[in-house]
Amino acid sequence: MRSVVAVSGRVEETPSTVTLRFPFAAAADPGQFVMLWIPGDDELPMSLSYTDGPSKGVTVKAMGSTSRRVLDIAPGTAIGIRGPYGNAFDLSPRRVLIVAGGSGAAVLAPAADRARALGAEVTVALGATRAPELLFRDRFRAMDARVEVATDDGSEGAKGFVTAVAARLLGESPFDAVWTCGPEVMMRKVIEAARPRGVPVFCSVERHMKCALGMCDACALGPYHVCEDGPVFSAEHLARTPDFGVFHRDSSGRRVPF
Amino acid sequence: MRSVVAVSGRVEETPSTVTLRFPFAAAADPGQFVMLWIPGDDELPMSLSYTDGPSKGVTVKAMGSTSRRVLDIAPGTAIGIRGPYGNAFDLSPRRVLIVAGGSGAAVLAPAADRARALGAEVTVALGATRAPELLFRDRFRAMDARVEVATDDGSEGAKGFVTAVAARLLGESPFDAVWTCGPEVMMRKVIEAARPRGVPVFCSVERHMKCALGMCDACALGPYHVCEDGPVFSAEHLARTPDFGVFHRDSSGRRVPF
Amino acid sequence: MSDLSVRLSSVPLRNPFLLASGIWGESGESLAAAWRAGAGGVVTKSIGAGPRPGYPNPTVETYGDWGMLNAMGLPNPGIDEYPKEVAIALGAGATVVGSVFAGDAAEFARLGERMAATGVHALELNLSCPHAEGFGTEVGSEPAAVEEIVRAVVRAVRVPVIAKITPNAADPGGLAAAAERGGAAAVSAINTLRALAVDVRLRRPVLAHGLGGLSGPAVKPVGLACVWQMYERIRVPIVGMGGISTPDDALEYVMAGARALEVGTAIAFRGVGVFRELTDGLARRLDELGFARLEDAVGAAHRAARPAGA
Amino acid sequence: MSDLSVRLSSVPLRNPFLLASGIWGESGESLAAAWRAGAGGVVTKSIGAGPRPGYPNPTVETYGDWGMLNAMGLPNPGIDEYPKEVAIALGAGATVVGSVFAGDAAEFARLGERMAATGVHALELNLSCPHAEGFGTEVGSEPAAVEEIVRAVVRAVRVPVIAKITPNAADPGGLAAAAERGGAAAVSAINTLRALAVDVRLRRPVLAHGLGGLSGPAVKPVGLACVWQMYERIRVPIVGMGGISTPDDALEYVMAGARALEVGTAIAFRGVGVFRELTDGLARRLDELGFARLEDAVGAAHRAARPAGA
Ligand SMILES: Cc1cc2nc3c(=O)[nH]c(=O)nc-3n(C[C@H](O)[C@H](O)[C@H](O)COP(=O)(O)OP(=O)(O)OC[C@H]3O[C@@H](n4cnc5c(N)ncnc54)[C@H](O)[C@@H]3O)c2cc1C
Ligand SMILES: Cc1cc2nc3c(=O)[nH]c(=O)nc-3n(C[C@H](O)[C@H](O)[C@H](O)COP(=O)(O)OP(=O)(O)OC[C@H]3O[C@@H](n4cnc5c(N)ncnc54)[C@H](O)[C@@H]3O)c2cc1C
Ligand SMILES: Cc1cc2nc3c(=O)[nH]c(=O)nc-3n(C[C@H](O)[C@H](O)[C@H](O)COP(=O)(O)O)c2cc1C
Ligand SMILES: Cc1cc2nc3c(=O)[nH]c(=O)nc-3n(C[C@H](O)[C@H](O)[C@H](O)COP(=O)(O)O)c2cc1C
Ligand code: FES
Ligand code: FES
Repeated sequence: MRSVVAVSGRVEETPSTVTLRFPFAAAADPGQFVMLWIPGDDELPMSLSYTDGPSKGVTVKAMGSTSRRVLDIAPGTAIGIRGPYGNAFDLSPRRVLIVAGGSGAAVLAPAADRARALGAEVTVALGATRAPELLFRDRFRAMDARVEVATDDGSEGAKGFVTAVAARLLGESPFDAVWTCGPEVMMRKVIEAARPRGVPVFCSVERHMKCALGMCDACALGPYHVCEDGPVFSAEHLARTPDFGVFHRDSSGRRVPF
Repeated sequence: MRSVVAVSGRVEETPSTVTLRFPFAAAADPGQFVMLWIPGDDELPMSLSYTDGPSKGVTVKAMGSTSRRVLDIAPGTAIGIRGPYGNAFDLSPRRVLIVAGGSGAAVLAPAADRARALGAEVTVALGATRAPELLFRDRFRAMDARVEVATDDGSEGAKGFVTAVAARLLGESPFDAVWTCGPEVMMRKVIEAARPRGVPVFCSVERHMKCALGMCDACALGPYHVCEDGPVFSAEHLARTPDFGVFHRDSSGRRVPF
Repeated sequence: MSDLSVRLSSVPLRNPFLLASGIWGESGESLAAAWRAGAGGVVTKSIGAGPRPGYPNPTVETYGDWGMLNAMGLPNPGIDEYPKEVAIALGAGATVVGSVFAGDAAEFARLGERMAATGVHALELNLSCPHAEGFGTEVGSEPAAVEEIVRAVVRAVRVPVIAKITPNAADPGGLAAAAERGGAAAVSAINTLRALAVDVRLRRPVLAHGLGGLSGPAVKPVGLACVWQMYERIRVPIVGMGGISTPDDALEYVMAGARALEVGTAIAFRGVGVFRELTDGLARRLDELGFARLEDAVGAAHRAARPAGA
Repeated sequence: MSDLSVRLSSVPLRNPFLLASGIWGESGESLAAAWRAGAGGVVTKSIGAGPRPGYPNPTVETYGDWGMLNAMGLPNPGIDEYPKEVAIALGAGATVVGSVFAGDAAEFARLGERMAATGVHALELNLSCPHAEGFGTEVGSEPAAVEEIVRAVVRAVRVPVIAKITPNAADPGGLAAAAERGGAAAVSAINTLRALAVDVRLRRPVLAHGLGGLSGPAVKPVGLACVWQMYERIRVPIVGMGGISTPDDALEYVMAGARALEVGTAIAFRGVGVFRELTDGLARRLDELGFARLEDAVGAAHRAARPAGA
């Protein structure tokens, strides 16, 4: 389902990250994404950071040229939305550890929201380069999740990688599942930290996307297509791909090492 | 809906008329027709003479080359059926006079069936060239309808046209509606006979048909299309056409006087 | 509500939605009925030199609510009989476009002249039926032939001549350009796409003629591409058609470059009431989108910037 | 259950359903996955001389469950990078057809040679992409050009060469005949139909590239007509495609003249499980209809008698 809608709200979440809200009636689950069309520019896959109700949202970090332009979109601007696509997080675990790096919190926040609403205990390890870039810290706190922070420069929380915080939390108390989204090297480390404890890890994975319909092969990840079989994959499934954490493909399908 | 089915039954109704039965699940009402495809030959509009249950039927009179070949179709032969198309008789009148000429009884018999089942009183004026050609006489009798017969040669019932019988019946007792099917001159006479008594007349009209979808214009009848607006028309509607009883159109759309 | 009236060359149309050729077009009463139902004008069935019965049935096959296959075989009463049908339509006040088909330029000119003499407001030349041997696409796929035919008819008549171009060609835009060179006042597109259906149980084509032409929503994207490419090649107005059944379909065609539109298969799928749905809906939609007049939206999609690399 | 194995020139296929070019064909793992899902073989993405990113998004638009519009722009990693993907597919045991595109005969021959060297079982020449400037339809609409390109590739390689013919032509059968004269071991058809979608609110084409290609059920009747016409013109086997998503669709193509089939858009609409649905369903259907082997049904619809006048 494709529709063209006017942006109804814009929130600067961090200096490099903006949330856009827009009317989009289709039902969606945390983990799913939409294709966000900036007319005259490009169309990008974006996880839904707000999945409930008729007003959905995406939270976009300035990366390349298009995403930078997304940050400047004013309310009222017409954008195209199609989706939602892909699978969703399994919300049944009772004790969840969320490990979010950078814009990864965008997809994990709505999952945390729903998990909390279902009565799960949610612990969040939230990482960023520096304190102002900590995405959705207050949103996680507001849902009564335990939030532990790491910044590269130590400006807030632990200095260093969020994976260290995650490893510590995994040691401290038992979890039924880990949900993570961020750079693939980060997610690999999370998988390694969880493996000895037998905690299943679910990663939201990004690949270049074009059709989002499981057809064009742009988002190939081993035998999977991220747009259709993902974007949420279990660590077991990822282990069956030669790609995860090793290479992704550019727009022409060439392998690009991480 | 088009389907290819095997003819499941064949009954010789009169020396020149055969009923073919075939499985066709779509719901149908008396008055409606199907397009009957004789593969390798042609496709002809045929009223349903059996409209109830999963086994439908058409009753075909030998006229031209194709209908003659229809008479030879053996059970088991594959035929194409699409439809049902067109409108149906309004079954609400309580006292119905049916006036059937030739193969016209094919479409009127199932209407009589349903009307009887709904408790209506049904009187039938049935005409044919000669006694063996009286179509569905026994079927009408079996449903406890009053049946009055006319044959051109007087071999059964009144000698002469069935319209004379109809006129007499209209004079004898009150009717809420007349349903008629047969040659257009016959139907015009029926309309004339019923007019002074104010009995509404409904005619099942035939025109050359191709698409049966209200598109190709082959079946044009004044501003109507018999396949879509008909085949059942009230006398009032027919009076609004310059065509009825005056001309029909051949396969190329030329007007052909009756 | 926005203004839907348009001018197709010298012919003013009360709205852009013409009845397409071959639908409800054999009888004058049907043409009049389409006009009364709200069509902006009516195009006649394509008329030839003599009566033609067309192909035997089956002549149509449908696909859900999105596609229609037909091979009628250009049945028509012939130009001697047809003037009385035109007279009925004109008598009802309809704006009438007379469609003709022929096998060569001379016959097109002769038929065009006879059709023009009936008083039609414009002519449409069927250069594009995909399944009639010796006519249609067979005479309309070469730019030189199209130009010659159009020129011959334009010389023979005073009414505007619309050339109906085939989509079954490598370069429909080139054919439209040829028609413009020949003096066409407008071009129309698309006719049906050459197509086939097979009945696997009967091991034979469904249509008696075998090959037929596809129409309806399925062909809208193809019709839009043709209109788009023509708009970039020619200056005369374009009459767009192929699968129009909603106001937004119509607006897509207009923004791709069409100034007037024809509606065919939608009449089978949605009934003749579709004309009112289209006119009411389009006027509302244009209004919503800020176009005071339909004419302002013609070709609007060509003025959008393309992303780099596209 | 009837025998579905067929021989496409010298290449035996375990069943007639090949993965169509451009679907799941950029990565070797995806090709292998389609093979494991039951495809009778896999056709690679069309590969060119160097890496090509393709057009910006949006690159696709869908119409209900019956149509798909795309303008990917022939993205591909280029012939230097691609052999490692082919190796993965071959390593999984797949029957692989290597698709290539180029701007002229010499480049086609060079690419064909490189692709053949990867060990593919056959080559498919993309002479038919409707929306890539300088490639596809632009080099594949003239019979002489098709013949020259095919001949050049046939001379350069030892594997069978399949020429993929455009439906965007006045006479696809003539193009197929040209490919046969050039030495093609088979022809395949159809590629997508040139098409367009406009977003009326944004007043612009939906796809970044503007024009794209239509595929899916909507184009099945057009594909069938192409295969039908080709079957009457050529003797080499035909690979039919365009909108195949059910066993009966497949059988229509077979009876129209196709010996093998490709399946593209159905993978988006129905998932890769469609390969098993197609093979199981077709084997059952052939059995029901009294065909012991798929090969016996090839062209069956051509052998039915036509009614007089059709
Ligand atoms: C399922 C999924 C969900 C995502 N969710 C979010 C989110 O919630 N928030 C967020 O900020 N970003 C998200 N992304 C990433 C986002 O789609 C873009 O990749 C990112 O915004 C950079 O785009 P750009 O054009 O500005 O960068 P570019 O200058 O084009 O390139 C920067 C990087 O982005 C990649 N990229 C560019 N285009 C695409 C594309 N069409 N698909 C995938 N990658 C692309 C390039 O390969 C490159 O590595 C998600 C990606 C996927 C696949
Ligand atoms: C709605 C409708 C219901 C009908 N119901 C019956 C029925 O129940 N029983 C029955 O025996 N007949 C019925 N007919 C008539 C039937 O369709 C044929 O017209 C008749 O069988 C003669 O066909 P033919 O090809 O043998 O004759 P032909 O040799 O072709 O011609 C004999 C006459 O039939 C007409 N005719 C031929 N083809 C068609 C066609 N496609 N559509 C309409 N008329 C055609 C010709 O104009 C001619 O007047 C019905 C017709 C219509 C329109
Ligand atoms: C049953 C039928 C008959 C047609 N006959 C003609 C015709 O005689 N002349 C002509 O130019 N086009 C003819 N066409 C083509 C239509 O005018 C139109 O170009 C095509 O159907 C696409 O429009 P649509 O999708 O709105 O139907 C016919 C189409 C149909 C479906
Ligand atoms: C997304 C997409 C990409 C395609 N890419 C190619 C390609 O690279 N080379 C090619 O020859 N055909 C390509 N095609 C055309 C298909 O191979 C096929 O000819 C067409 O889609 C019709 O089949 P379908 O209806 O089963 O999809 C592509 C089609 C689609 C939908
Ligand atoms: S984006 Fe096309 S297959 Fe996933
Ligand atoms: S049969 Fe075509 S309009 Fe009635």
